[in-house]
Amino acid sequence: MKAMAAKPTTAGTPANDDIGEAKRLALYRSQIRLREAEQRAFDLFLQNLVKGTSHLSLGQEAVAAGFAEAMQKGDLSFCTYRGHAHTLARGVSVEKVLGELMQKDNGLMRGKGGSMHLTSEDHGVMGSYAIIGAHLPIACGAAWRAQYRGDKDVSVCFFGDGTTNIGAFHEALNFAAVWKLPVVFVCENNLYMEYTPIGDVTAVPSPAGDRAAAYGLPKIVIDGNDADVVYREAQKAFAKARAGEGPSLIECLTYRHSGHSRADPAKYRPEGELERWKERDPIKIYRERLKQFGVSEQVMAEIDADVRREVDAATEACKAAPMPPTDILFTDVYADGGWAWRN
Amino acid sequence: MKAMAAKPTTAGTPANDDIGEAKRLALYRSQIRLREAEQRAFDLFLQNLVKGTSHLSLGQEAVAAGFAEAMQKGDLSFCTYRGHAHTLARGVSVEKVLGELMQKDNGLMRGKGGSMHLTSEDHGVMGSYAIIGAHLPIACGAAWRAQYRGDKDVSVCFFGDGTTNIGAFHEALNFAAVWKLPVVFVCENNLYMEYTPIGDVTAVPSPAGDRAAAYGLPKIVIDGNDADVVYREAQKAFAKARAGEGPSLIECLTYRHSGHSRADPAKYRPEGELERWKERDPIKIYRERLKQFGVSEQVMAEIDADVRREVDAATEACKAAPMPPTDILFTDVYADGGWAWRN
Amino acid sequence: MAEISYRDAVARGIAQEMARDKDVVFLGEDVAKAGGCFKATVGLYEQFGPLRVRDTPISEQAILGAAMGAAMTGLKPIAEIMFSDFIAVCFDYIANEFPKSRYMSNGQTKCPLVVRTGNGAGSRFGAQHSQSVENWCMMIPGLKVVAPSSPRDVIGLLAAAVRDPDPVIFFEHKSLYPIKGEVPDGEIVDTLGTAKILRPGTDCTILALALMVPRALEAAERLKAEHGIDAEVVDVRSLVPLDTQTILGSVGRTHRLFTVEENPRLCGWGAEIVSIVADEAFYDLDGPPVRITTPHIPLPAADHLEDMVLPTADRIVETVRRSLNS
Amino acid sequence: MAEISYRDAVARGIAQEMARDKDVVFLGEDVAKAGGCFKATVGLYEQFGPLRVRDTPISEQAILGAAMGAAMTGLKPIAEIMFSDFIAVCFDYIANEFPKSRYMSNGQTKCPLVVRTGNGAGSRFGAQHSQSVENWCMMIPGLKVVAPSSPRDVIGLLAAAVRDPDPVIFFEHKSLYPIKGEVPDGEIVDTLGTAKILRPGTDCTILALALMVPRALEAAERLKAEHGIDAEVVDVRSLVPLDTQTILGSVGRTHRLFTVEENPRLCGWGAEIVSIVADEAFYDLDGPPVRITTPHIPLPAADHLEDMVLPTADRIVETVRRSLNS
Ligand SMILES: Cc1ncc(C[n+]2csc(CCOP(=O)(O)OP(=O)(O)O)c2C)c(N)n1
Ligand SMILES: Cc1ncc(C[n+]2csc(CCOP(=O)(O)OP(=O)(O)O)c2C)c(N)n1
Ligand SMILES: [Mg+2]
Ligand SMILES: [Mg+2]
Repeated sequence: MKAMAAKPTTAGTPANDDIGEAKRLALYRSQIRLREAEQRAFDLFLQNLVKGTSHLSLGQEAVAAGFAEAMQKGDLSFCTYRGHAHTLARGVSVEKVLGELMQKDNGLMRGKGGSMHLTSEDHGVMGSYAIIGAHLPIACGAAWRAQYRGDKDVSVCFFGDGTTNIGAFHEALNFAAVWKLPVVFVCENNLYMEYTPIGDVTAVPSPAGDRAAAYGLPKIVIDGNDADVVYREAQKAFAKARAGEGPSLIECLTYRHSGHSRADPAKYRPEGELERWKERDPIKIYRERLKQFGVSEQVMAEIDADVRREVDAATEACKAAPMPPTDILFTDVYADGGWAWRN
Repeated sequence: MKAMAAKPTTAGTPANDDIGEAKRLALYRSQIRLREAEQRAFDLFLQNLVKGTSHLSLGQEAVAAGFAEAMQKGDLSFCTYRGHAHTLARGVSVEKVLGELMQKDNGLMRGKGGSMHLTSEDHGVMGSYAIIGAHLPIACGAAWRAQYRGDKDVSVCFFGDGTTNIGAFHEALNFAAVWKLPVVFVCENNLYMEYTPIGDVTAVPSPAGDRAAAYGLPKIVIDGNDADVVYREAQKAFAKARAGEGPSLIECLTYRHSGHSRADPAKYRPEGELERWKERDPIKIYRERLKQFGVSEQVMAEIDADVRREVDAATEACKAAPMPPTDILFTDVYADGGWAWRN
Repeated sequence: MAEISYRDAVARGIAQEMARDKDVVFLGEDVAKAGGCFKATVGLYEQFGPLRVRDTPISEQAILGAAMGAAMTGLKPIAEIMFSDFIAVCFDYIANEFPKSRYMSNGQTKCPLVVRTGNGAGSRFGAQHSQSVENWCMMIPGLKVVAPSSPRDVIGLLAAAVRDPDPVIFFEHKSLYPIKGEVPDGEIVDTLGTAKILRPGTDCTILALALMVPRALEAAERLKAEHGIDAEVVDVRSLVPLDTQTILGSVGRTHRLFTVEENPRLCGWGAEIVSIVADEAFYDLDGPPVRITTPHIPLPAADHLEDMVLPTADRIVETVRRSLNS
Repeated sequence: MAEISYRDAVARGIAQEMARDKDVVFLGEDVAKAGGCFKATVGLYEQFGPLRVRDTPISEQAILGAAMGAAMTGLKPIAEIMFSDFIAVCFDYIANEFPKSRYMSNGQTKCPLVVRTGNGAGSRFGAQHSQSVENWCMMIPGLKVVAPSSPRDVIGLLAAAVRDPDPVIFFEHKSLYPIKGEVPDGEIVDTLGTAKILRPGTDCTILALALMVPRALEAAERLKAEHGIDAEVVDVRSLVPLDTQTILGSVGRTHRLFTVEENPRLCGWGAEIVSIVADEAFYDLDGPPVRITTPHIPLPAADHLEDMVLPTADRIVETVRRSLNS
């Protein structure tokens, strides 16, 4: 709600374009792609083709796109069960993500992990973790490896507002700060844990921002619905990390348009809240931004159509794809490829 | 070290004596008693009569005495493995504490718990916990009961500087703040976790103080070697808790004269550190304080002698006491008094 | 008598106890205003109000720690851990605090609380939201551990757990929430530590728990109809206290033992019971005691894969038949 | 050949591996400058420097999480959890993260790390610092679990654990730290998943682990000398992978099985092995397989009480003798 008041903080003009048209179009494309893919996931769920659970981040695309576009190849993403967008934003194909949601053999993990555990190491997506807070220390470890070896990659760890209240958050932030690790913690504050407003269960107004000082870090709370704002902040944090100056904690104010998970009709929202946030839909904001910078409707429409083609093709491929074969049940428990716990 | 610089912040005169002679003598007596009892425990250890481990808080007596003297009957203490002083300060007899350290039948828990788990519910000592951080949430629960029932007691939870880096600390502080629980968290910053300086592993200079804001609480860092300072701060925090205004987090700067545990010769201290802190020995400070307020050497000597009599008698009683009988091995696993897990 | 779901039985059980005793309080994530992530606690907040039914932060250690502190000082808290897999983030309370404080304090400390948690597979949630972890608790001295298989048992055992003076871990099976069963009117209070012979039989004993109970019953019917094997089916219900009398008694009559558990293979409750029987009733046994378990692998998400790894009626029938005929 | 202590073997094993492979790094509380709370890692900081041997905050979740992240991305971390009881505060990594990531990711993720921890009783530390918790790990699919009983095995199995591409939980027994044993010069690398027959025998098989191994050996000598019973003693060494061939082979020869474990009674490794043997070697057994365990209670602090609850050579002798003569 507080974020509602905030206007986009940087309504740039072509004159002060620090981001540049190519990157802007990439940010736009990415957001559209996340939106279309997740919207499709929802449609497929309504058709009973998505199995298990799934957690959409419709409305939160600017965070995923803004960070991913600021990352370099080799940078590492650590996501949660609400990880479709972050996974897609690193370049994983829509087919592989939808395939996993539909538990088909073409899925990213061939149905073994499911929607909460999307992983694509080839794209730097080092896993999606479904135990709240668990991946923050893990991201520290990856950053430690970079520090130890002198590698220049950054580990980026995404999580929600509710996650700031669990012990692992605290341990990871202190650990990263003391060891000056190249890790960036990104809190997507979408105002709710599952169904409970974050303010009801948190001692401070900014669940991440107001905790930063406890780890010697500056308070950073940004408009998470403006991809440019996100992109710029990400760049700053990554530069700091690569320079060996340690971690950042960035709170992005945003909102999920959908329920917490597929089972949730989100009846707990106060009336009008969703509508107000939809006025600040990141895609709406970004279309206006592009217009400001002189990008034509036609260019946008072409991107939209292009994305739709990917999503449509992916949908067809997933529908046609076979179920995973049952022999994968017993593979990859251990590094030898098998599961033998005895001789 | 930082604390070294701080002079006693309140060198009162009889004119502004908010504490009063009776309480001052009680504070003195308590500190002497803790000192003598723990010193005796150390002697007994050298004689091989203390078994298992033990963690002394020689040098930290002002914290235990200051808080305990501010407590009312019914207030609850939650301690750590370094809990002898807090237990004694609530009025538990020296015999029962030494008896437990010597694992005799007259021990507080008849040798079943050992030195790390001193518990005396009759005195409001609700246990000593040996897993770092575990008792902070437990203290919240006791405070929740008080809040729910409208009881006016306060739960007081003691822990060390190193404990501020574990997850349970964070969860408990947030929980207590959100629920506005009548709980007082007391961090005894003695500059070290076991052997590692707290500054080496903590992102902020004041491990508790600099975290308070993360829970919407004021930063309170006090001289933990001055029992008057401690006593006054405790009173304030208890009043706040009883008024329904929620938790406090108080960091007390202090120093342990002994090693971390009986096994530790404390070689990791920088040269001169111990000596500098001994100049600020809480008992030395308090003797001077009493003199300022016109208490005669003779009164102090009588208290000293009195305490010594208790400690000597306790020592003899413990030496004479039998070992615990073996039939207690199988009692009090369950509330029915037994241990049957099957029929 | 009314037919209600296992899910609704949870709320009814809690309500029965909260109405009876105002020391019973309830806390957990999203349990109050939202009625719980599985909708198993709908209505409690409205009925008992915000002081007794409380939403918490995502802080499982604080939830269990707070429950313990409240229990030590006079309340009888019920704490929800949403998915039993999350016991791993607050395991210190389960393993080191709840079960040891009374003993360490030589009987001074009490800990009458209940931890309710959604256990088990079948929802295609993947490896971190589908585990059966009752053995994580059974192996810890000082706890009590219960896992009901029917709406009636949910109410009766939950009431018994709340009234019990010791810490009880109460495993609700997520895949049983929608199933329905007959429940008598009025107060229901059962007894911890009692197994139930659900189907008497003479040829072998099949022990099962929670979701495995209906599968064992189905298997027994098919064993009889298709193979003429008359299996006795025992719902273990309570792992601690364990009703070894009923179990040993049954094996003493049937001379063959099969356990059906959802736990992964190693160190499950099946291993414990088989070991007890092998030791104490060795000469009663006419053949090897056999455990039917989930294989020792993490759980896959995909529906047909998940279905393949849990013990099924088919697998029970096949295992028993083959074992008895060999 | 030199005689060194189990304690010094730990440092030597770590040093051997760190010298070999610069991807091996080591972290934990007070492990670096102070050389560890049990002085088992003295000298490593001096030898390998502050980048490879690191002191951490009291943050067990951060320690294990960091180890995992480093392992996933190319290092081979060794993490110390000071007392194995503290596994309870970081159990999520043990139960839900380390062992499941490779499977859930369909083989993309690796996790080659070692968690070393001080396990077991005998130091009069009381209920929260004395437990044997190898079963907390054995029951989780996807881990490997090792517990050496001698200085030589400490080095060899630690080296094997570090070189192993999977997460290994390495239980050092606190009461064994001072004991000494012969250790060959030069590199020592053993093999995970191999049990060792330490004393061949014909009348029964006694399986033991860690501190129980010397007790089982002493019992076997006394059984022979005092009762003419010739017991085979097997050091299980590795719970996962489990060397069932050696175990079943031994029982196949001796026809009687005893397990000696420090775990509390329920769901220990003894239960698992007894269940395997009862199922797969039922007709080899001439009498009931018997578990000798610590009773299912929290551990008391007092020395003579603690001594009474752990299995002793006396108790092993008595149990075996009575069981074989009955
Ligand atoms: C340890 C743990 N506790 C509880 C849950 C159940 N849970 C899943 S998502 C969620 C809410 C998380 O809220 P937040 O961090 O704000 O992320 P969001 O879902 O809003 O993206 C909860 C409580 C969990 N997965 N893990
Ligand atoms: C979860 C856990 N981790 C580690 C330990 C081992 N340990 C015991 S005391 C201690 C140091 C605690 O430091 P601090 O909180 O400053 O308290 P102090 O001992 O200085 O009073 C440590 C690491 C423990 N008991 N529990
Ligand atoms: Mg949220
Ligand atoms: Mg300290």
